[in-house]
Amino acid sequence: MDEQAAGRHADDREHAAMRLLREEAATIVKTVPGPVASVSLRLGECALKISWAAPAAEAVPAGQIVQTAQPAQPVEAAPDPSLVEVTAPLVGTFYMAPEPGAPPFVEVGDRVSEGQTIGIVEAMKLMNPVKADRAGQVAEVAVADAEPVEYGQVLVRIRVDGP
Amino acid sequence: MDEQAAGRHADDREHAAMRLLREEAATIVKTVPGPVASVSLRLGECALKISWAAPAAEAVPAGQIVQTAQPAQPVEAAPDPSLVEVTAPLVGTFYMAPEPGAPPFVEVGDRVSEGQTIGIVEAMKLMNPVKADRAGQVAEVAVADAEPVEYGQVLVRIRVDGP
Amino acid sequence: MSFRKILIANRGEIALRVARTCREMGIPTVAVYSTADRDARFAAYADEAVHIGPAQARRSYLYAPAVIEAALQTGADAIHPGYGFLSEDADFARICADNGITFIGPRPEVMDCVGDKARVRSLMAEAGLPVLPGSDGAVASLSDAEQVAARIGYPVIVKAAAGGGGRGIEVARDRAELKDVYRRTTAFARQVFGNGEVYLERYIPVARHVEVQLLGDEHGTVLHLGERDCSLQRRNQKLVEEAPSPVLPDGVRAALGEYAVAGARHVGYTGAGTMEFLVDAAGRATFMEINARIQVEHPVTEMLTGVDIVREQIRVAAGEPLSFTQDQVELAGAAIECRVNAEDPDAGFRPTPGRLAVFRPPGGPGVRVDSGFSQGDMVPPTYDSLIAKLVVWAPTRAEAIARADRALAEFAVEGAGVATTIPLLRRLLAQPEFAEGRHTTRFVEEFLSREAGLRAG
Amino acid sequence: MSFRKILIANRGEIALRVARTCREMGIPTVAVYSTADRDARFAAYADEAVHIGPAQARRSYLYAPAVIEAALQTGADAIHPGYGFLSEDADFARICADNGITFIGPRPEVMDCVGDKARVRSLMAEAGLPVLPGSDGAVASLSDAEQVAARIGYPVIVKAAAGGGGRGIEVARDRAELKDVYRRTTAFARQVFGNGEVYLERYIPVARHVEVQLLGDEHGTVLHLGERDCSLQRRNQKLVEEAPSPVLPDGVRAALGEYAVAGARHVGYTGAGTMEFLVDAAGRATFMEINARIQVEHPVTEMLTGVDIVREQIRVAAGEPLSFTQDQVELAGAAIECRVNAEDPDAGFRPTPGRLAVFRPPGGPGVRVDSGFSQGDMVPPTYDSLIAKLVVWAPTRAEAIARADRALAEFAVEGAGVATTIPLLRRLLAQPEFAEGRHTTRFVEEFLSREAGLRAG
Repeated sequence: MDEQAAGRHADDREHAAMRLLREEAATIVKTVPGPVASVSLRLGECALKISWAAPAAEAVPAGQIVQTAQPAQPVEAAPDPSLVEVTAPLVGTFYMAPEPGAPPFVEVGDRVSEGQTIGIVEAMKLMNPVKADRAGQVAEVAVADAEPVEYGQVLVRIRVDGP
Repeated sequence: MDEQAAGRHADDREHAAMRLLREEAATIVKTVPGPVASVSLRLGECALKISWAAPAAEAVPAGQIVQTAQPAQPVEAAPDPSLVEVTAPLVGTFYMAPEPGAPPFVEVGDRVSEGQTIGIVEAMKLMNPVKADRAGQVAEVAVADAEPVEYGQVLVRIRVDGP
Repeated sequence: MSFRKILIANRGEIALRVARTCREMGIPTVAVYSTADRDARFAAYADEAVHIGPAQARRSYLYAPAVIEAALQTGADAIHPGYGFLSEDADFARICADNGITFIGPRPEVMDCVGDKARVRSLMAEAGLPVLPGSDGAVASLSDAEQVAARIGYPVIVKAAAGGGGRGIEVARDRAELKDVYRRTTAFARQVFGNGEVYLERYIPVARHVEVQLLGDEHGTVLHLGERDCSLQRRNQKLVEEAPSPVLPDGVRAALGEYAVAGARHVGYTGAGTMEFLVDAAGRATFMEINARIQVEHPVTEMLTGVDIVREQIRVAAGEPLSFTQDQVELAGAAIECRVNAEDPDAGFRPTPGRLAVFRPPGGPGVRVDSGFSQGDMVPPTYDSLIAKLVVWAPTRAEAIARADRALAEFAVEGAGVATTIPLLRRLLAQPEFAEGRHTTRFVEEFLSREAGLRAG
Repeated sequence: MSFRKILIANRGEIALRVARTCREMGIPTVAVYSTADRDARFAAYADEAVHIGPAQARRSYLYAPAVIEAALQTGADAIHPGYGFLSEDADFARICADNGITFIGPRPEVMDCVGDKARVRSLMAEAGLPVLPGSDGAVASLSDAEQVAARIGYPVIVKAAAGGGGRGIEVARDRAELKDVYRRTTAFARQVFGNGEVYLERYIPVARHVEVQLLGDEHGTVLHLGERDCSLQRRNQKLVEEAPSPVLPDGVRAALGEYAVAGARHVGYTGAGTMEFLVDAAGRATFMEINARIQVEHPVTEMLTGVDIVREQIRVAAGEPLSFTQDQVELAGAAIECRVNAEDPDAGFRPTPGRLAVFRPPGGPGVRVDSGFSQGDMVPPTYDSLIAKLVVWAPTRAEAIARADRALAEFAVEGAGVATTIPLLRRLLAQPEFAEGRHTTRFVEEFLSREAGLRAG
């Protein structure tokens, strides 16, 4: 590979990396509300920093995401990647057990297999079983029995089995 | 490859990288709403920083672009510090000469002393002489004779004597 | 009595519109929102907000169980459905009743009846309203349709009985066309409305679309708030609505009001609704359909009469009488609504969702803006493209047109990839056909092809 | 005839307000702006804009030669002065005439006459209007003032003859106080208005401030558009204005209209103006003064009547007749204006200029917003602190109050260091005294000390 081609290649790589950063920035900016105060990208070790302006006393979406090179790790609100959420598929009432007095479908510490029912969301007198997407161990039951839940609300967190 | 050519080559690469950053900046600025307060680019390891006029910030979105590559060059046309402007003290009509047919108060190339009349602004039939604040040489007469002028409009530019 | 809490089963500007009146009445509100609307202004505006489903309307705004559950969870004792979505769904109204929730709209039986466009046509003829020659109810088959067409004469218009909003409608110029049109409309109606029934009417090619605003209460009062002229439309989608109609002879205006009230009484209509008429070149009006909900363009009538139609809807649903009589209704001046859509008229009216980097609505005298957005908001690609309704009022129609143009010029909407109908609206308002009130429902299409011709030429 | 081009010799919301009507009338506009307003919305809105001077009003908006030159340069054949600045300056009106420019306002002689508060008082008494017992014109000396006070009885109010807008006014409770008050008011009047003359009137401690909107043309028509009640004020600065007045007996309302028209006719008034009355606890009205200009609060009357007062001003100045008669004026419903100022009521109403990071005016039914600002704009520290006028209309006063509160709650104004009167306005509207219309011109101060007491206690 001659020098010129190498230079072009490096340019292309920089180009691609920069595009990646920019797309990341655009995605983050779109998903977090509020006026952006600053964006900074760096190519060196791959960095990206976005600050939002705080228009008011409201909780500031302090969406700061920093990616630093090799094993890119999101720093902010780094949700444990081994924890997956099982969310409510619709608005309704969450039940931990198939019927009053019966033992709960799952409890913290239980192992669950993929497709196993972890609870029920009742809407309009219809019982909608909620199933685990992944196998693992129940780390948290986030909603109390017979509580109203919204669409997308986290019901249970499962620590999935390692790779 | 001789040294000069190598230097030029490096310059070209820097140039390209800088163009890349500039283009990135332009793209990001377009995708995020709000007035940009500052943009800074760096070549070292390729950095780019954009700030939006924070709601809190009082600063006018002064669209400041800072490039800190080796030969640091301000891109914005920096006004020549040796040129001072003489502006209209009020709205009216600018006259270059004390009366029709008379020779003009000043012409390009003339030397003027501090306090010397460089023209007249007529408002409501009152003749308001306009004086040079600084001594120097007339570099430009920016308004034609008998033209209407606004408050603050540049009438004459004077290249002031060096320090 | 009034309501303890009202759930607003809608989104965007109409959800905000309803919430505003609820606030003025001192009634707490619940918003329901889909994932696409989690940052929407209407959701933040309400006293409470419930996330009811993902972006797809079918699984959120159209999904009755989610809406009902949200009402039960929050203790709302009434649901305002806005327009579109569940607003004309009689089954939803029944489910509300089954759950002890007041549906703010007509009774379910009345919704059923006016929702069947073929049936309501017969009912209105019975009540003495003029209807176009056509089939008596839905046609049973193609040969039935051919017989009706032969009787009333071509061209005929074939309409889905369960349709509405200009969808499921086609014109057949002769028997050969009718065959195809019949097949297409029945298939479309079956697929989209779940009911393949169609009916036939004589087709009037050049006409005006005029609708009368109705209000009825449970104490036997039915009254009207005058008409709106919605002739400036493109492919049955309204762009500009105004009141009063600039072409209606006074006699016809009075007759339309009387027809509308008589027809509404005949079906026991309560709440707010609209009766649509077609007015031909000779000024003859014929009944078209009843819309059993608040209309997008209701602010035109509010500007002209000073009546808050949403307030009256809520009062009536709570069993209260209407707060005024027909004699007290005064129609003053002229009002015009312009629909500002995030669409690109130069690209076939393609929706242009995106973030509103600049959104500066106009102000000053005689201007009302209803919008679900503010600067910095995202217009999602998921729903309709209406971003604001600009409504103006002035003492005369000419002044109202000048005011609309002034306000449209002031209206700054900018964003990456966002185009709006504002420039087109200004050009349409500037046409002599509009100024003179000569435009029919076909005018926008004629104007657009005229413009395209100029560009090509 | 109409004007070729109108120069607007003002800034902020009123400059924009006038430009809006000019646009609707198809008349090009020229804005003049100071250095502090170079990015202001009104300057960008006009068809042309001329930079006339530095931030200080004395060298820009109040500097007649600059304004006249700007008009001559741009070919404007009329000047609308708005309110404040040069609007009540008869000399400026004369200079306009000398330069072939129409001043949009009353004739200079009439401005002279109504600008002399002592003289106009006598003229109005002559025209049969009730005036308070007081001096016959200006008093010549302290001893003269003492004699008048002895005759009419203490407390007396001492007013600058050339004053206006609540400045140069003081109350004296006895002879000892009168000595100081006389000295202070004459000194103040000499310094601020360039004319030290003062006059005396009996002081009514508890009263309502009611003003009648007048319009007169050059064809002998003078009519009124009903009254506005401006009793909610702090230190003579109005905070909230409404129409109709909630306390005026119908007989007094009719009488005020007749007085206003009679008084205006007596001085040959043309254009728009306001006649101020004081109404005491017993419902007795007495003449106070005439304001020879458009008022800040004119939109209240526009909402109630549908009349565009600026349009009528322009018509009349162009020699045209008013576009309607007294019989055609209908006063419908209730309107309320709230002045949103960039001031901190918790810090002695200190102005709080700054950049408006968020500026989201309310919308929906019955809401009008007049503002010279939009999101991102800077409120300069140089001029008055009015950032928006929020005006609402509803069929009844109770509904208008609820609507004003709803709209104030929606009105988002934020910025570093920026405080507004919005929270105070909401608290004031919520007081039973206001709801019941029992508030007098002293109510705001009473309310503020009551609040301060609660905080302290």
